[in-house]
Amino acid sequence: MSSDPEKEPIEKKSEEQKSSEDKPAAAKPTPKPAATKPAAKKEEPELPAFEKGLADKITEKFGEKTTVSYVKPDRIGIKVGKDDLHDVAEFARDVLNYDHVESVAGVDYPSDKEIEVVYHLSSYTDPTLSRQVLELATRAQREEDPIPGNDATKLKSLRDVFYSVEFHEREVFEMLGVYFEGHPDNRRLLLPEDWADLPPLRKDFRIKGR
Amino acid sequence: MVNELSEFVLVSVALLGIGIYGLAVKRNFIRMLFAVEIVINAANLNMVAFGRFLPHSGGQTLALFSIAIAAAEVAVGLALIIVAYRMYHNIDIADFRSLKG
Amino acid sequence: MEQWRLLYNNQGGEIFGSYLYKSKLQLGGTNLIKDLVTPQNANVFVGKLGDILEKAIDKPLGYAINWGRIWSLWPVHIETACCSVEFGAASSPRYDVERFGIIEAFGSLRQCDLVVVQGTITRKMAPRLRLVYDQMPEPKYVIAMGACAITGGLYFDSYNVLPGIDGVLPVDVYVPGCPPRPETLIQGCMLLQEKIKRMKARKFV
Amino acid sequence: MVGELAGSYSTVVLMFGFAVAAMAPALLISRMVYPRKRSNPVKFLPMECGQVPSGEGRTHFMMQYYAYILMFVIFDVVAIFLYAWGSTILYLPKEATLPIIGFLAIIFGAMAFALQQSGRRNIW
Amino acid sequence: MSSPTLPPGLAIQKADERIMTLNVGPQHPGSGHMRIVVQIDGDQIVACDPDPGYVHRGEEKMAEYRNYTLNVPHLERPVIHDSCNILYPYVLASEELLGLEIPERAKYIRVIASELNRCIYIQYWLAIYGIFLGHSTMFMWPAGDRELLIDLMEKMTGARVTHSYFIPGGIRNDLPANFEDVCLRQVNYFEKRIKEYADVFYENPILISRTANTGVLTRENAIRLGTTGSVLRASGIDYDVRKKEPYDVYDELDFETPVLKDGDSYARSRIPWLDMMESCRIIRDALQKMPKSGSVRVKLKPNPKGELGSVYKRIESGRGALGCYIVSDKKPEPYRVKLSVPSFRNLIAMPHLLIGEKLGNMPSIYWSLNYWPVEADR
Amino acid sequence: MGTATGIIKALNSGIKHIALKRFTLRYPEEKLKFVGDGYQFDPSTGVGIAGLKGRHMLFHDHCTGCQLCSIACEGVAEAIGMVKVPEEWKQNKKSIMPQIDYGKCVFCGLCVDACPFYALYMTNDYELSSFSKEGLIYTPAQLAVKPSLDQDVEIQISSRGATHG
Amino acid sequence: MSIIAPKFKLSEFIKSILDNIFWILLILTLIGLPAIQFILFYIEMPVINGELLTPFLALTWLADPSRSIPIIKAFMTTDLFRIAAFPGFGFAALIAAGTIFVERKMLAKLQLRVGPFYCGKVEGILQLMGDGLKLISKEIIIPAKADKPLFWAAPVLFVATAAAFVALIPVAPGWVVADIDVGLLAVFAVIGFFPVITILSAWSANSKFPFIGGIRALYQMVSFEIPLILSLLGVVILTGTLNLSEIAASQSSFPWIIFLPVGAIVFFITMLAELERIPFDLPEAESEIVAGWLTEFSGMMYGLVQLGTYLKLYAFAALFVVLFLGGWNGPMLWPPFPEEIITEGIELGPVTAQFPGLPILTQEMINGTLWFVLKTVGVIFFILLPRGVFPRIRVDLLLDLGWKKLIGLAFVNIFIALGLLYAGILGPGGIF
Amino acid sequence: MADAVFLALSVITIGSAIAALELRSLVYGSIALMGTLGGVAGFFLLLDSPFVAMFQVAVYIGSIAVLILFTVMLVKRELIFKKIEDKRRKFAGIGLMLVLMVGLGAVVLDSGIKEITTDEPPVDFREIGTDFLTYYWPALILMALILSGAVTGALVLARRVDEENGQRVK
Ligand code: SF4
Ligand code: SF4
Ligand code: SF4
Repeated sequence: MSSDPEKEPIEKKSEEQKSSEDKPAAAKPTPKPAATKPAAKKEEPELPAFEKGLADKITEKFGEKTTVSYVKPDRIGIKVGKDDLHDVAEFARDVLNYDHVESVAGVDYPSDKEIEVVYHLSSYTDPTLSRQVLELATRAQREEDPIPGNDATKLKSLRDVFYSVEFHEREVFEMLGVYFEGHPDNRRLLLPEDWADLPPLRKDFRIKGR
Repeated sequence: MVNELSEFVLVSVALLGIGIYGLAVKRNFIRMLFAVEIVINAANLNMVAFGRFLPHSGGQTLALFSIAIAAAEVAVGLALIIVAYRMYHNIDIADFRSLKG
Repeated sequence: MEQWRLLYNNQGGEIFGSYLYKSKLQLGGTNLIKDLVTPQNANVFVGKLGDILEKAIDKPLGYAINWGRIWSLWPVHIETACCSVEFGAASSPRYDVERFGIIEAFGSLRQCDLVVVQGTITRKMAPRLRLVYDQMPEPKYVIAMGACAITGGLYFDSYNVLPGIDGVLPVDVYVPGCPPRPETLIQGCMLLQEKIKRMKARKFV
Repeated sequence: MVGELAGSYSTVVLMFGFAVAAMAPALLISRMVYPRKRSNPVKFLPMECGQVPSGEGRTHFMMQYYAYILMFVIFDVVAIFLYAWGSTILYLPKEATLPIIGFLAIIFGAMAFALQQSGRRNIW
Repeated sequence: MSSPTLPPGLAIQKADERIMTLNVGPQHPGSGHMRIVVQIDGDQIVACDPDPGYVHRGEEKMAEYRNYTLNVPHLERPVIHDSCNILYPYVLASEELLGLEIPERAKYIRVIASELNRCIYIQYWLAIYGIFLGHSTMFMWPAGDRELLIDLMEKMTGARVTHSYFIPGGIRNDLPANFEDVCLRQVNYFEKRIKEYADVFYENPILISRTANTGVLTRENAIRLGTTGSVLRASGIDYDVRKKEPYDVYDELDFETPVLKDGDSYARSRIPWLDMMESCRIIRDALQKMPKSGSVRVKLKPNPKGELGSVYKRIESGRGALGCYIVSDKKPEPYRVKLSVPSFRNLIAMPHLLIGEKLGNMPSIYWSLNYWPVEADR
Repeated sequence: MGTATGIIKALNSGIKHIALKRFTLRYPEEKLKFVGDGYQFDPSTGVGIAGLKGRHMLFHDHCTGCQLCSIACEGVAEAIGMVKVPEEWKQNKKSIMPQIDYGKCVFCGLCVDACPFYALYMTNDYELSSFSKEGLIYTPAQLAVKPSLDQDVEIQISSRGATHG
Repeated sequence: MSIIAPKFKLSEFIKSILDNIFWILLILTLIGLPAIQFILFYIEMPVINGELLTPFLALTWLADPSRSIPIIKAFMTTDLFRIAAFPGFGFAALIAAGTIFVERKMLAKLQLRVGPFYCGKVEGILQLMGDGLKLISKEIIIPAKADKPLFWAAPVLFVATAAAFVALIPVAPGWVVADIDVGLLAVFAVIGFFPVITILSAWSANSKFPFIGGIRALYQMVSFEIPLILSLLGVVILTGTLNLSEIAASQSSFPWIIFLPVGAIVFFITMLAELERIPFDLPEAESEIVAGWLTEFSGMMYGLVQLGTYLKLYAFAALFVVLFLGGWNGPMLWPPFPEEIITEGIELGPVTAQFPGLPILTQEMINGTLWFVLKTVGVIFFILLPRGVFPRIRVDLLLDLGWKKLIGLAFVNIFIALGLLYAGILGPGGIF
Repeated sequence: MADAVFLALSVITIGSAIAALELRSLVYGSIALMGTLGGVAGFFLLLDSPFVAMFQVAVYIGSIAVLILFTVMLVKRELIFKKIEDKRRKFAGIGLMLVLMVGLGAVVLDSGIKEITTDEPPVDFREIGTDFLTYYWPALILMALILSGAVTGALVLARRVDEENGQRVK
């Protein structure tokens, strides 16, 4: 499987390179008959200041425990260790004013033997944050033969920090087998009651014919 | 047959007898209520019959009053049954002895 | 008293029957009833009568009843997936399936005679669909609406979708499309009417 | 003669009987005509939205509104009582309205109390 | 289902004999494609457990096996009557991953299509809302007027609802000849029609008495539960992605986003109606500002590969903010596609709103949450 | 009194609508008119031409049997299978052409986009219902038939409401 | 084992007889009737008016109007005719059927669509017949846990009660099935049966949704019965009678709705509620409780309940007409029957026919019926219209409406009537 | 004719009265009770008092029977049949009934009311109203008091008083 994770802690420099690579790639295939809008925002290579400030606040507070995976216009990606997730989330809520979770996505990385759970945080109350989405990623241990709920694939639930994760976490539990400790309602949500196979979004669950 | 008062009175007596029997034998509160209704109806029948045969409007008037009071009695009686049911989940008259302490 | 009780308990019938059967009605030395009322004779007789009756009653009555069934198809209100949007559109003022006597949004399944399987049947839904179908009164018809209901369609490789509903319900008409246009659905309903017309209403005799 | 008037009421009963006699055959014919297949025990389960039914079928009583039934029994009597008065008022002197005013006043009092009680949904 | 901070409703743990468990759905005229297990005490709902998943089709898994273009048809299926909008974040995100810049005319056409689709969605929603309230006319009128716009979409894209119109790199085909005139004509008539709904629906005293002050979602709870779209805006929070984080050309168009304060079912049902009028405005504006000619699609290489990384894009759909999160690993197929759908985000509010309400309010509250089960299940 | 006026307004609105024209398209008698002859695609510009996405139409004289349509459809619904055709064309050495199973097809038109030889288009034909699954499978010969359609009704808007006519 | 009756079981036997009774009857008629005629041919016929009554003569009687019309007339005065045909069941069922059809078409028109169209070639007029035939050939499912006798009886009783209600309605002067002194009270007595039947049928189905629907129906009917009763008291106060025919006759100069509009409105609203029509169709609210107390009814049972509902609708509309809109009163529209035909007869080709018994249907009666039907149709229109423009109301709102607002209004109406009476505007000293 | 009606009515009335008390199922018992009440209403009709008859039907079947049915369904638990009536009591009851019926019947037949017949026209129902408002008006007021008392009492009795901590009392 491909190695997105290895390069995950992208430093700012590589981020710059990446965005500078971005442009030619974007420009090349366009045949240019249409008058493309002068995308002024995307021209400057330096990082957007506001987003960087936010990311810095988190790194200041938690130091080594978190890594900033990327900072793009309106988007910040933070990687957190499994144990600090709760604290970071509380920090994001109380200090940074993020007030709800938009989505909780689980991504399976069998090559790393890990499952990543990504929380996308956003804010309704703080007008300065209305464009922002903070991506909190954390990783749980993955087992080859999962017994959902009864193996090491466990994380601490964020339900008491952000109530809105309730159903999302239920979904991640059944789709990837990540058990959320502290979640009151780790029940089946979408799949049939008699589902006995692997959690379907794991990469080793193959759908037929593929 | 219809022209004789005694026939109506006999039917009324029969109803009264059945009602008394029900009151005496049945231990279920609702059944007893049925029996009471039957007795009241026997009385009403008598009243209306006499009112018809000795032409007088009083018979019908009293029957009306009687029916109205029966309605009131049923309302209260059934409310009582509901209370008893809530308290004891049981409508056996025998168990109401326990109320006495 | 004893005999009567015998008559009506389980073996009573036998006694009663054989009493008739062995009765003393004799004519010219032969047991008339015994000879005439043999199972074969009875069958022949009933068969003849049946032929006559079928001509006289079955055809016209069957025609009338089928005619009623054709013009009064009430679909059961079971939405299984996104095709229900177009099913709704089919009863909208633009396509108005009530012209054909099809009333949508009908309350209880006990009064319905048509299951329009509106799209994807997932594994979770399949038993419920079957239960709904089972609980409907006879006669009942099934229209498979949309690619998903016919073969699984887009979701031919999905882990939670049945490859078509043939295994679950006996389908009468297939309406392809994703979702089918309401016109196609109406055409499907007309095909179903065609089919009902050709069906035997019921053998009455 | 006793029982003369009853004749005109018999037609109501006859109408009732006629409707029964006319409609019961519809059910009977239906019973003869409808197709019978090998029946499936599932079919005769109570209908519950495509779910196998569970629990008791007769437990819903909406006790929040029970008061209204109790009130109905009483006020039905009252309402029909008023007809005895309403149908004779043309033949009565005006003073005869006074008792009914008193009657209504008392009933209004009871009704106000009853409505107030039945409005308190949480005590039922 | 109860929580410490929410109003607990009638928290009854022990099974009382007055309590009846009712399955609402999956075959129920008032449930849609899901099941809600409610427990009622007389007329009051004391517990509620939504059970979605009857249309769970594994879209996210399937998306991992198809390339960026071929993902288009099945990713729009969750909300076929809002199919442009559900494709929108996916298309935006994959364009960022593939590094494409799409032509200006395509952007305008996308906005027009997406607004038309929003109206189509809301009209269908309104139609079902009418049915849920026992108002058959309010099913028929929106369902009929919706066809005016469906007719437009059909002229534009060739399909009634499943358009497969947006594609990474632009749109599939240009507008047909004299589309602008027809569009203006029908949108104007449409706007006239939806104003007719006021008398029989939105200002109908029976409807108001039935929906006002029921299922009140307070501002705090709306934020805390992370609801979105009309549910959020009905609770007094002005948040619309079109305004807050304009994508494509929304920043050049002139429109407003309606907000109401009450947070009850009535407000939640009124917001979409107001939205539709704004949509008509946007469409007219966009038709005017649109470049009259030009390319509409960037030609792609076969099997384009996305670059390494992840993208999260969101747009405002008919139901609320719709996010798409794509992880790519330099393969023609995305590594992971996650749709963060508004229906699923609003579902969480259902138990909280239903508990303590009357049974008769269940359909109206349920449907006023702007919940489309197929989308939530994906 | 607000209630009373509201109720009267609603009744009035209802009665007003009785006078409006009906919107219904009487389908089996009238059929909608569409833009063009169906969805088509121009590989040279890479942009489609608007039209209804109905049943496909295959031009046997253009099809090369290159299977690109089939490959495209594999990612969508696996509706296209390549079958041998009895006829012989010089551009089609293998004599294989697409056969479409409308029980699977979702009318997305991506196969049309994929065909580089102007051989596969879509038409305005949508009346495809059938009694059996086999009836939904269209062979190349069937696909070559141009449907004969009389579709001529459009939405008209007048002062008394929208109609089809 | 016996051949004739293997495993004889009485219940099975009776069931099979029941199943085949139709065919037995048919064979009897096909074979029996000719046989009877055959026998009749041989036996001596009675002598009437000095003529031997042969079958041929009987036929000529049928053809001769002067002879057959008195017979028809005599037949028309019998109770049977009244019950089965004209003011009774047949007439009401006809209007009920018309109502169903008109409802569907009108609702469709209001919703800008066509409605039933293809069934029966012309505008779908045979739609109802199609539905009826379908329903009659549909399986009837009795839930396993149901209380079977009650479940079977409920639909029939429902129709029968509605029919008994119809029997009380005077259609034209003298044309009423049951002319009762206390007709209005009898109406209340009959209405009182509906809640009982509803709750019994709901209980007998032993299923959740019917029971919820039944309880709702009970509450609803019960709550609206009191405003219903009270709202009619005004009319009774002013007319001093409980006889519906007299009430209708008392409105020859003006209908009561002019003086008692409040009562009329209250009665109209309660009528909608008693009929379980939108906006008060809570017992059948399909989005909440599937189909309410009708949920478990299938096939013809459902058809019967629908028939009963529409009979009830007709009866209520007619009651409204009788009480508030003047019943059959209206200007003479129908021309009188030509005098000459009665006295001189009419030339039919070579025959001159005399009509001694004519006219069967008097001018008043036809005119009255005409007005009555016109008014009833008008009222039915207004009963149907809310279905198009109102959503369903909620239980608690409904009960509040019934118990607080409507009862209050009904008392207001009573006091208006009293005031009118004591002010001398109406009543013995007034203009009436 | 009227005699036959009378006989049929007596059979219905007495039969359903017995059924009301003896049928196992309480719901059917209530239906039988409705039969009794309807039969008595029929007797009232035979006795030319239609007002009372209709009042009887409207009140007894229209409302009291509804209330009884509702309550019967509400408390329909098996507990109702927990206690089986003992045989001795039952026979004693039957004996008492027979004694009562025979005794009273004998008294009635003996007392000479057998001769009472009448040919006079029946009392018009309007006289009831007149009675109410003139001679019996104190009774009317008393009636109002009783009815108000009944509704108040029934409501107070039947309501479910909440305990302080919000727990429900069964
Ligand atoms: S056929 Fe298409 S529209 Fe219908 S359910 Fe399947 S995916 Fe949805
Ligand atoms: S339209 Fe789509 S589904 Fe149909 S054959 Fe072409 S690619 Fe396959
Ligand atoms: S139709 Fe087009 S893509 Fe398909 S095989 Fe023929 S030439 Fe190739």
